[in-house]
Order: sequence, then structure tokens, then C-alpha cells
Amino acid sequence: MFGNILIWFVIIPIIMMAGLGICRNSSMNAIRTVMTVCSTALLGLAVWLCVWFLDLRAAGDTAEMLFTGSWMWYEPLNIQLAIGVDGISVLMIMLSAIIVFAGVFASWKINPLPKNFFLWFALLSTGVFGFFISIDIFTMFMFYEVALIPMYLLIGVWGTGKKEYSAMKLTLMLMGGSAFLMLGLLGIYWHSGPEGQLTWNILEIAHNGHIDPSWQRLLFCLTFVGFGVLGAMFPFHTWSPDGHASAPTAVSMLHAGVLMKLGGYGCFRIAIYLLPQAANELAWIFIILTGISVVYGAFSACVQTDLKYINAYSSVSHCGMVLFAILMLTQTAMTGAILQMLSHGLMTALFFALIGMIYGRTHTRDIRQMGGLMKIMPYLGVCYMIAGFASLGLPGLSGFVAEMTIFVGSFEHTDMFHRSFVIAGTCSIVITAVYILRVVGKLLLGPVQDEHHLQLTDATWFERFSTVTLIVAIAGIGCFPNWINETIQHSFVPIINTLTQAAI
Amino acid sequence: MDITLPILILAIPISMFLILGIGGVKMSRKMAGVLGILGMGTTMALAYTVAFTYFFSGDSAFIVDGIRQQLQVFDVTWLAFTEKLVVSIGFLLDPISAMMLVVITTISFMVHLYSWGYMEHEPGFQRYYAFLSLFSFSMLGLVVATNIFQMYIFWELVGVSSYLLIGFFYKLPSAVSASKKAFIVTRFADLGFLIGILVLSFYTNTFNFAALTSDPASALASTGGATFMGASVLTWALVLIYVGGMGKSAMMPLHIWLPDAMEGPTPVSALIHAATMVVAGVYLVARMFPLYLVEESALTFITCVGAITAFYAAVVACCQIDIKRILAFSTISQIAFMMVALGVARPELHDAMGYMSSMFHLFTHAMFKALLFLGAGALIHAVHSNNYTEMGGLRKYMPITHWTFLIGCLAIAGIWPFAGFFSKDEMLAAMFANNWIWGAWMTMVAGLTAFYMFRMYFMVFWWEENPHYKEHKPHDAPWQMSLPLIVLATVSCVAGFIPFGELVTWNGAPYHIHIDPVVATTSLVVAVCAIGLAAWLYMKKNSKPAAMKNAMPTLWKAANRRFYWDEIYMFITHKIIFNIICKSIAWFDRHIIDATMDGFAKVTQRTSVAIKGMQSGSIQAYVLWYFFGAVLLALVTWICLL
Amino acid sequence: MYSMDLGILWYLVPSVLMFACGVYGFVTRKNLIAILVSLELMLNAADLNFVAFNRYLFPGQMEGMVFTLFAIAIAAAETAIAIAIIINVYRAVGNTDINEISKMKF
Amino acid sequence: MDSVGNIILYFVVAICMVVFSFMAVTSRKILRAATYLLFVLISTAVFYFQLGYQFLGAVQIAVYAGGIMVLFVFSILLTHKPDDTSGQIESHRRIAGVCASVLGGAALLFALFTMPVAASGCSLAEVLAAGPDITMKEIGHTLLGTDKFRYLLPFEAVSVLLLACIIGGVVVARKR
Repeated sequence: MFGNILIWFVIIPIIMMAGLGICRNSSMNAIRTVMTVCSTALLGLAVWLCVWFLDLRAAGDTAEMLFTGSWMWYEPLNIQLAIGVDGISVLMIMLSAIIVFAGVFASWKINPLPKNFFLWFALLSTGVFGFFISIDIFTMFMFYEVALIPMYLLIGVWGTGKKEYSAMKLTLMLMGGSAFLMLGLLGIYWHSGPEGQLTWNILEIAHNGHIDPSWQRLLFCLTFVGFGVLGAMFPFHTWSPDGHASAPTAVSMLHAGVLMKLGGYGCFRIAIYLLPQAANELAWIFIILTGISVVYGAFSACVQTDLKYINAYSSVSHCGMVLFAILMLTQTAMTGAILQMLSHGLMTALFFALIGMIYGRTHTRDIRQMGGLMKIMPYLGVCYMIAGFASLGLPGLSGFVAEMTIFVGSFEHTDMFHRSFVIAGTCSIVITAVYILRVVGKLLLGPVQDEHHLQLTDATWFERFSTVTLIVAIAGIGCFPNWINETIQHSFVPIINTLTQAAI
Repeated sequence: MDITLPILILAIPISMFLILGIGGVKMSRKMAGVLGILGMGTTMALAYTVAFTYFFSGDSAFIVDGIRQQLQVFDVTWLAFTEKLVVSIGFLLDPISAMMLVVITTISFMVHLYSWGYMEHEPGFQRYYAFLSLFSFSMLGLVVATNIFQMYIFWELVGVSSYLLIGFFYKLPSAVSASKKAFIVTRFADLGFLIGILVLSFYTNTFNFAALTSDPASALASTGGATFMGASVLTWALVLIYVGGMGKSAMMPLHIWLPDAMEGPTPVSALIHAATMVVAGVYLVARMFPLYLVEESALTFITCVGAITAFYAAVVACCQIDIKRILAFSTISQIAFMMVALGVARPELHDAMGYMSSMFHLFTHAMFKALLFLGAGALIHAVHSNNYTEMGGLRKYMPITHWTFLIGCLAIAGIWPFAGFFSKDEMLAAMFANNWIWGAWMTMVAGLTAFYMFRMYFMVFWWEENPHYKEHKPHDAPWQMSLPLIVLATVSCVAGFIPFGELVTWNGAPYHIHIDPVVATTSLVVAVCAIGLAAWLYMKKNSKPAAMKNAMPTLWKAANRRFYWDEIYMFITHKIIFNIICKSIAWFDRHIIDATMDGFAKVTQRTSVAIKGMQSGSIQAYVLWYFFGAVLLALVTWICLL
Repeated sequence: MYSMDLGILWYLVPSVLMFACGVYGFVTRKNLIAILVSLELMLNAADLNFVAFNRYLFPGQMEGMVFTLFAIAIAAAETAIAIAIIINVYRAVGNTDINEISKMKF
Repeated sequence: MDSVGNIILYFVVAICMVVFSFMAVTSRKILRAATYLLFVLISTAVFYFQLGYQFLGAVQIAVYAGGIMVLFVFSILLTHKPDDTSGQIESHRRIAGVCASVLGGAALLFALFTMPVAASGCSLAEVLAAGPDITMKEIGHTLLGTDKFRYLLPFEAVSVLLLACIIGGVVVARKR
């Protein structure tokens, strides 16, 4: 069991928790050491996994999932700890590792109760990694819940503003989503195969193709809505602005960067892959909803004055794009969706990190009270601009690659319905430019608004470390997208095949 | 062809950007300036080598049977959307890209040099050079694009460089809002470009220019006769792509960003907003010209937009005070000129002379417009104001600037033997060949051009000396600034004699330029008359201009306010989009959607509050309820048993 | 009309009335001790029923009686505890009115 | 046919029982309520005697009347001043109480009178004759035996309960 590299993605965070348990509450250095060592180990492991995976693929290993393994943990219901990764999971793991790594540095000076904060943070990471490595939907769901619960405490205790309200709202809405999800997953399980051969394993379920189309429709709606809530699908997105606005920096990073991706990932891995007929039939409903998300989020972001609200609405727009592209059900568009997940994950994490850093200095997030920060803290200003440009889709940064792949892929549909939604979606790039430039103009440029801000200092070394990690990743994807693109495209082959077969 | 030079042409500017951008903080100004200028100088040398090799080596790779060939020097896959739709980064060498390499590197180098003097005392000098390098890189990448998507990529990059450079003085709110406006307006146009690319690539299944233009008929066939709202999809695609060009090239109604873009440093205006980036739209149409030929309605659209814009901009330029604004409107007008020339070009009309002349004008215009802008920069540098009302009589104080500026004005007015004469004459000839209406209309615009340019010239260099000169004597700029002026003035004088038709034509076959005497004479006469009129009105201080202005106050004010385009845009964007749409959506989100979600919570909570009285802890109440319940059950049982 | 024999109903009817009185007292009284008194009434009514049923329906057995015996024992225990609590509450609150004792509510 | 004496005794006791029950729950002086309760308990004990359960009657008197009532009285004296009267009962509470008790009582009486067993009008004398006398020895065996229908385990459980009760009483009532 421990020979499988994947399992270590869950074990390391657990070790991290154990390590933190040993630390004394007051010894900040010990806590930081544990976190740094473990998150670096995770990042290293993720890179290693990535390289190893590509190596195996290059060597001609064409299995759908690599590094598979499964261990029974509840015989009567055939629940297993089944793990395995394809190219998409590998990339998502990589993304999570990067963000966890950056998140640790972004919360270097977390106060109060640093130990407890990092304990919950580690638990959150456990859930996230566990989710991405699982191919047993029950285990997957379990890890999903593990990732959700710490959110409540992390926001409720370490947040700012009306944190209790936001924490409660976020948790309740996401839990509401997982209630739908739970029903959907149980439904999938009970129809997963002939009597006596029920299974939770994604590959087996997809291979069996046993779920009756009439059931698929119901289950598709349940699972898609369930994951869609986490993916901030209109009209279930309102936890996102409040939640992000109240969350502490690292939690916003991890939540917008990774946790929201759980939604998109689940949507195609479960809702679409396992229920292909329903996906073909019912995608249009959700295309409408996600299409609305894309434009709606962007428009809403235009008038917000709180930095985090702007970003949260922008996330609604960008994550809407992810689900939108997934629902297009073409290989290119879905590839774009994954790219968008990676890109959005990195750049939102960067955004939230920077907002946290700026907030930590100015003690306000209201853009009307700030201005000309570029002069005062050029490093943070430049980073913020880079994040902004990534968000509005500047070539050379990751956002462009993702958005273009989505648009080109989505445009493969020839009917008016899809095309008009694609064109509506493309409009968001203009609106995105509007709100990003509005923020940049008000926050960074122009004259200094507040005299007190003149005394502020620029980024410290750990803040630089955190942001540089993310920027390198963003620029990396933006400049050399093709290997990622190919990896994702290969991974989508079985899903696309299932879909085409179902369409016949 | 060896790929080292082309790669270096792109690699040097981008590495300069990275070096200056990341390491600039630690560098001295001098170091950064020298690095930037050296880098650009090298790039220019390399670009010249490439262009001269292409045009004059006679190598069989470049010219076969007298026809200049188009060749992809390299083409590396960057992103493969599908098997066919592949975005690659490459280097396309053909007459227009070679010509553009020369234009961009020349102007860029001149601006680099000029800026060393002009920006000497500005903070953020290193950053300025970094941005200039970024712009040069993007612009070079744009012109050598092998496929439409590469062009789109660099198209966006030039947009961002332009944003960064316009907003260079980021502490000025006006510069910030101008840069924002420029970016958003062009971005809006790029949306059209993007959709156009999507439509075009969907039907033709390729992004590659060579594949698209070598066989435009098959592109038409691939659409299978699909139409949308009465026009074929190919027309739609081409018009939408042209919309992208309209944004960058500031065609009506997307021109509003360009005058405001003058908030940027003047050398930047010369580089980006006069010579290179703004002609990207023209270049785009020229690049896809064979496709446009298939759909002539798209070309007609281009012609109409160009003709209206040219006239509009010329009229507005007559009523501006800010010299940079005058030049900006003049730029809009001149680019529209090129657009019209492209729009009227047909292979059957003198072998698409319009195309050739448009490119010719692009070349000459880049030179003399850069010259004018740099001259304006020198004036502003000396007077510290953009308005000609603060100038006047400067010819004695700034002779170099005066003479070079005069050459620029003569060139743009189309006076023989300056560069503008030749290119403009060819364009007008092409227009007359298509339809005399275009020709006559554009001749009138040419007259207006001569008028407003000389109006500015006389107001700046003649008229009456500003009394402030006694306290603060204006003088010619330092050598870094004067040298580019002199070089560009020289080029403006001689560029007309370049046998341009031999080098750049739409299909690579040489075309021998011959001056059409009627057209040439007409335009010359019109231009001279216009100059005479300007001289009569503005040479000496008098009350005629004021009288004219007072005679038609409404018209003058409307033209001065650029016919209220900005106000209309402000109304649409601020009042309608921002206040009505965005705010109502935000309101809807908070008060409907979010309130619904909160409503669920509130209903749950209210219900629980309402029924929590039942869990009062009062055992008496429990007993009471229990008892009633028991009685009820008994009753039910009894009824059932009956 | 039943004969003047003392049938089972003769015992059950007073027991029901006693129980009803107990219910009334339990629901209406505010004094904790009065509530306890009502409780004893109800308990007593139940005891009486046990005994009556035992006697009339299963005269040969003694389950009803034993049960009553236990019930009495438990009632004693319960009363003792209840009174201990009441006294304690009285110390804490100052009276034995149940309306005053709401600190532990919700 | 039961003896007239028995019937008269029955009526006296039954009326006592019902009347004192009613007075116990309506009296506004708590000490009086306790006293009425005592009378009710004694009446019940008399019924037990009449039904032939002498031991039970004795226990009733000893435990209830002797033990529990003393507790009651003590607690009342500890928590009330001599002239304390409880306040007027709110009318809605009274109505609810009356409703509950009348409805409940009516339902129970209805059930009783429609019950088939009610019709079996065997007299007390007959049933007393039918069952064997319950001797102390038999009660002892029943309570401490381990066979079927023997109750050692509940007996022990009750003793533990009582123990717990003693401890609990001490702990709860202890002065802090």
C-alpha cells in the first residue's frame, strides 16, 4: 500500500498534522519548519509524479489510469480505497501542491493560533489530494467532505469581517450541494452494475455502462448540481463572494485555487463520464446556467468596491467558464476547461495572496480608499498587474491559453444555441478587461489616496517566494502550453469515446 | 534562409524586456538606456539584413520568375487545439512583412534614441525602455505572424504594451484613464477579431495565412454557402476580423481611444500611435487581402468606413488646439486613407494598385508621422505645453525642429518631391480607378490634410511669439533628439523615390509605378491651395481665424469636441452599461439571488424559532401535549375500529 | 345498571378520576411541590389499576402486586431525588415556582 | 353478592379518594395539598386491604404515608413560609388543564365502559375466593426467587436504584 506514490499525497498532510501536533503552540519556528518541509515535500512529490507519469506515457503505457491500486475498506458495500491518476488528475495534484506551497508562505505570519490554523489547513489539503487521487466515488466523496469541513473553522476563526455569517453560509450551501451529490452518487452506485456486482469504482462503472438512461437524467442533474455548487454555478454561487471576502488569505487561495476545481473535476469525472447519455441530452440546461454565470459574474465584478468581492465574482465568471466548457462535450473545449481550472487556480491564488498582503498593510480592501500603491509597493503592484493580465487573458500568461482553447473548442458546435452562448462567453473577455483595469487603475495607479499608505513597505521575502512560485507557474503554462494541452487531451480520449458512443 | 537572424529579431527585444524589466531596478539610467538602444540597434541591423536579403539578393527562395515568394522561415507548434487547428509561432517572410520589419525597427530605434533625451529626467526610465522593448517584440511578432492566431496573440500583446506605455505616467489620473480607455476599446474590437477567427477557422480548418490566402476559393467553398442574416459567413468572418483592425487602427466608431492615447510620452505616441501599432489594422487587411477579394462586400465595407473616418478625422483636426491631438486625428485620417486604398484595390484595376499604394503610404506615413510626432515632442520639451496657443514664432528659436517639421508637413500634405506625394498620388489614382466618387472624396480629404497641417505649422512656428519666451527661452533639443529628426526628415524627403511597386505588391509580381498626371496635378493643386489658405489665415497674427470661429460657433464647438463621440461613449458605458446593467446585476445578485439563499436560511431559522416553544423544557407543556396527543390517538383508534 | 357487586369497574373509575385530577394538577400548578403531589396522584392511580387488574383478571398470580411494590419503591426514590432538587433550586433561585426557573431553557 | 359493609366501606373510601384528590390539586395552600394527598394515599391503602393485598396496603402506608409524606412536609416547610399561598392560576392554563384532564378522563372512562372485561361482573367476594391467600412467605419467595415469575433481579436493581438515590439526594442537596 505504501509503495504506491499516490497514497503519499494523503499521508504527507497527515504527517504534517502529526508534526504540528508535536509542536508547541507558541513556537512559530517549529510550526513553520513543519509546514515548509511538508509542503515542499508535497511539491517535490507532485513534480516527481508528473515526470514519472509523462515518462510512463512516453514509454507507451496507454492504460486509462496509472499508479492504480485498491484496498477494500468496507466489504458489505464494496467500498474501496481505489486510487489512480490520469493526466488531468496529475495536473490537478500539481496545481494543489503549488497552491498549498504558496499558501504556507502566504500565511507565514498567521495570527492567532497558528498551530490550529495549520492543522486545519493540512486537513483541507488531505481532502483535496485525496479527492484527486481517488477513483472510487465513495472515497472521493469522503475526501470531498473532508475538504469542506475545515473551511468552516478556517473562515469562522481566522477570517475577517462578518466571518461567522460567511463561514456558515459557505458551509451550508456547499453541504446542501453535497446532499444532492450524495443522492446522485448513491443512485449511481445502485445502478452501477448487475445485481450483486455493484461497484463504486469509476472505471468499472464507466466500463459497465449499466445505468439506465431514464435514471441517468435524474442522477446527472443531481451530481451536476452537487458539484456545480462548488464550481460556483449560477444561481448557487453566492457563497463565493461572502466566503472569499471573509476567508483568510491562504484559505481563499486554497479555496478558489483548488477547492472550486473539485467542482469542475467532479463534473466531468462523474457527472459526464459516468452518465454520458444524460450529459448529451441535458447539457443544454446547464449550458444556459453556466453561460449566465460567465457573463453575470463579470458584470457583477464591475461594480464591486471590495477587492475580494471583485475577485470572487471574477471567479464566478471564470469557474462558470470551466463548467461551460465541460458541458460543450468536445475534446478541445474540455481540454480548455482543464486549462482554465489550472490557470484560474493559479491566478486566483495569486490574486488572493496579493490582496491578503495588501490588506495586511493598508487594513482596507475598499478600492475607493486606496490608490497609487504602485509607487509605494512596486513589487506587489507589478504582481497584481501580472495577475490581472493573466485574468484578462494576456497571451504569454495562462488565462489566454485556457480561454482560447475553450472558445475554439466550443465553436465546434454548429447549431445556433451553442454558438450564441459561445459568443456571449467571448464577451466576458471584454468585461473582464473592464473590471481588471478598473481595479488596477484605482488601486495601483493614480495619485496616492491615503497619506498613511506612504509609510508602507513592499513585500517581504516569504511573500515574494509565495508570489514568484505562482507567477512562474502562470507564465510557464502561458508560454509553453502544448505539453499540458497534449497530456490533457490524451486523458480525455476515453471520456469523449464514452460520450460519442452514448450519443449514437 | 538561415533561421538565426529571424529568431534573433524576436529574441533580442523580448530578452531586453526581461532584462530591463526584472533587473532594471538595479540598473543605472545610463546603463538601461544604452542597453535598450544597443538592443534595438542590433535588432534594426538584423531586420535590415533580412529585408535587404529578401528584396535584393535575388535568391531563388525569395523570388521565382520575378514573383516575390512568401516563405515561412520557421513555424513551431505552440498550441494544438485540434489536429488541424494548430497555433504556431513562426516567422513569415514576404514583401509586406519585410517592409514592416524595416519600418518598425527604424522607427523604434529612432524612438529609443530620441527617448534618451526626452525622458532623461523622468522617473521609471528603465521601465520605459523595458516597455518599449516589449512593444517592439510584440509588433515584430505581429508582422511576421505565420498564422492568424499568432497575429491575434501579438495583437493582444501590442495592446498591452500600448496600455502600459500610455499609462506610463501612472500618477496622472488622465493618463490612467486614457490607457484604460485605449485598452478596453481595442479589446472590444479584438472581440470581433476573435469571433471572426473562430468563424473563419471553423470553416477553413486552418489558421495558417499561407493556406488561407493561397487558395481563397476553397475557403469560400468550405463554408458550403452558409449564410447568417443575409450575408455569407465568410463575409461575416472577414468583417469581424476587420473590426479588430478598426479597433487598433482607430476607425470610426472605435477611434475614440487614439486622441486620448496622447497622454503617453510623446516618443511613444510617435512609435505606437502614429507609425506602427495603429497601422496593424491596415496590415491585417493587407495580410488577408486575397481572402477579402473573394468577398468584395467586405472590401466595400472597409472602403466606406475608411472614407467616413478620413473625412471626420480631418474635420476634427482642423479645430483642435493640442498639437498632439491634431497629429492624432491626422493619423486617424491617414490610416483611413490607407484603408480606403486597400478597399478599392482590385486585381483588375492596375494590378491592385490600391494595395501597393496603401502599403507605400503606410511606409512613408510611418516615417513622416513619426517625424512630426518627434518634432512635436521637441516642441513640447521646449515649451512644456501641448497647446499651440502657448507656442508661436518658434522658427527662430528652434531651427532644426522647424525645418524638419516643415518637411514633415510638406510630406503629409503631398507636395512634390516629398514622400507623401508619391504614395498619396498612387492611392488617389487607385481610388479614381475604382470609382470617381472615392477619388474626389479623398482628394478633398487630402486638401483638408494640407490645410490643418499647415494651420498647425503656422500657428506653432509663425503667428506671434509667446511673451513667456523672454523668461524661458525655448531652444532646440539635445542631439539624441535632433538626430532622429534629421534622419527621419531625410527619409521623408527621399522615400518617395523608392521603387516601391517593384518591391511590394499584392501578389509579389512587380508593378511599375507611373504618375497619373491628371490625378497628380489635381491633388497637388488642391494641396497648394489649402496651404495657401492656411498661410493666409494663420501666418501673421490676425483676427480672421477668430472671426471664422465666431461665424459658425456650433460647428466649431462640435468639431472641437470631436462631434461628441466621447460623450456618447461615456453615456453608453457609464450610464447604460455601468449604472444600469452592472449595477442592476449586482443588485439582483445581492437582493434576489443571495436573498433567496439567505431566505432559505431565514425560513429555516424562523421556523425553528417558531417551533422552539414546543421544546420549552416545561414538563407541564409536554404533559399537556402528550395528553392531547394520546386523546387524539385514542380518538383515531376508536374511529378506525368503528 | 350493574349489580351492586363490587366489579372491577368500581375500582377503576375512582382511579381514572384520581388520574384526571393528577393531570389537571400537573398541568396547572406552578409550585414544584404541588406538581410533585399531582405526580404522586397519577402514580397512585396507576398502582391501583395494577392491583385491581391483578385481583380481578388474574387472581392466581401476583405480578400486578409485585409491580406495584416496585413502583412504590421507585416512587419513593424519585420523590426523594425530586425533593432534593427542589430544595437545591430553592436555594439557588429563592422560590419553587417553575416559571422562575428558566436558566437552563434552550 | 358482596356484603353491604364492604360496599359501604367502598363508597366511603372512593368518595374520600376522589374528593381529596380534587382538593389536593386545587388547594392553594401547599401544606394542605400535601395533607390531602396523604388522605388519598391512605384511601388507596384501604382499597388494597379491601382487595386482599394486606402487605401491599401496609407498604403503601409505611412508605408513602410514613416516608414520602414526611419528605414532602419537610421540603414544604423548608421552602415555604407558613402563610404562603400559591398565586391565581392563569385562565388559559386552567382551561388547558381542565381540557386535558376532562378529555383524558372521558377517553379513559369511555374505554373502560366499552371494554369487554367491564361486563364480567364477578363480585369481589368471588374473586377473593378464587385466588389463594397471599402469604408473606410467598411474597418473600416471589421477590427473592430466581425462577419464572420471580423477581430477584428487579429487586436488586431497585435496591441499587435506591442506593443511587440516597447518594444522589445527598449530592444534590448538599450545601456548597
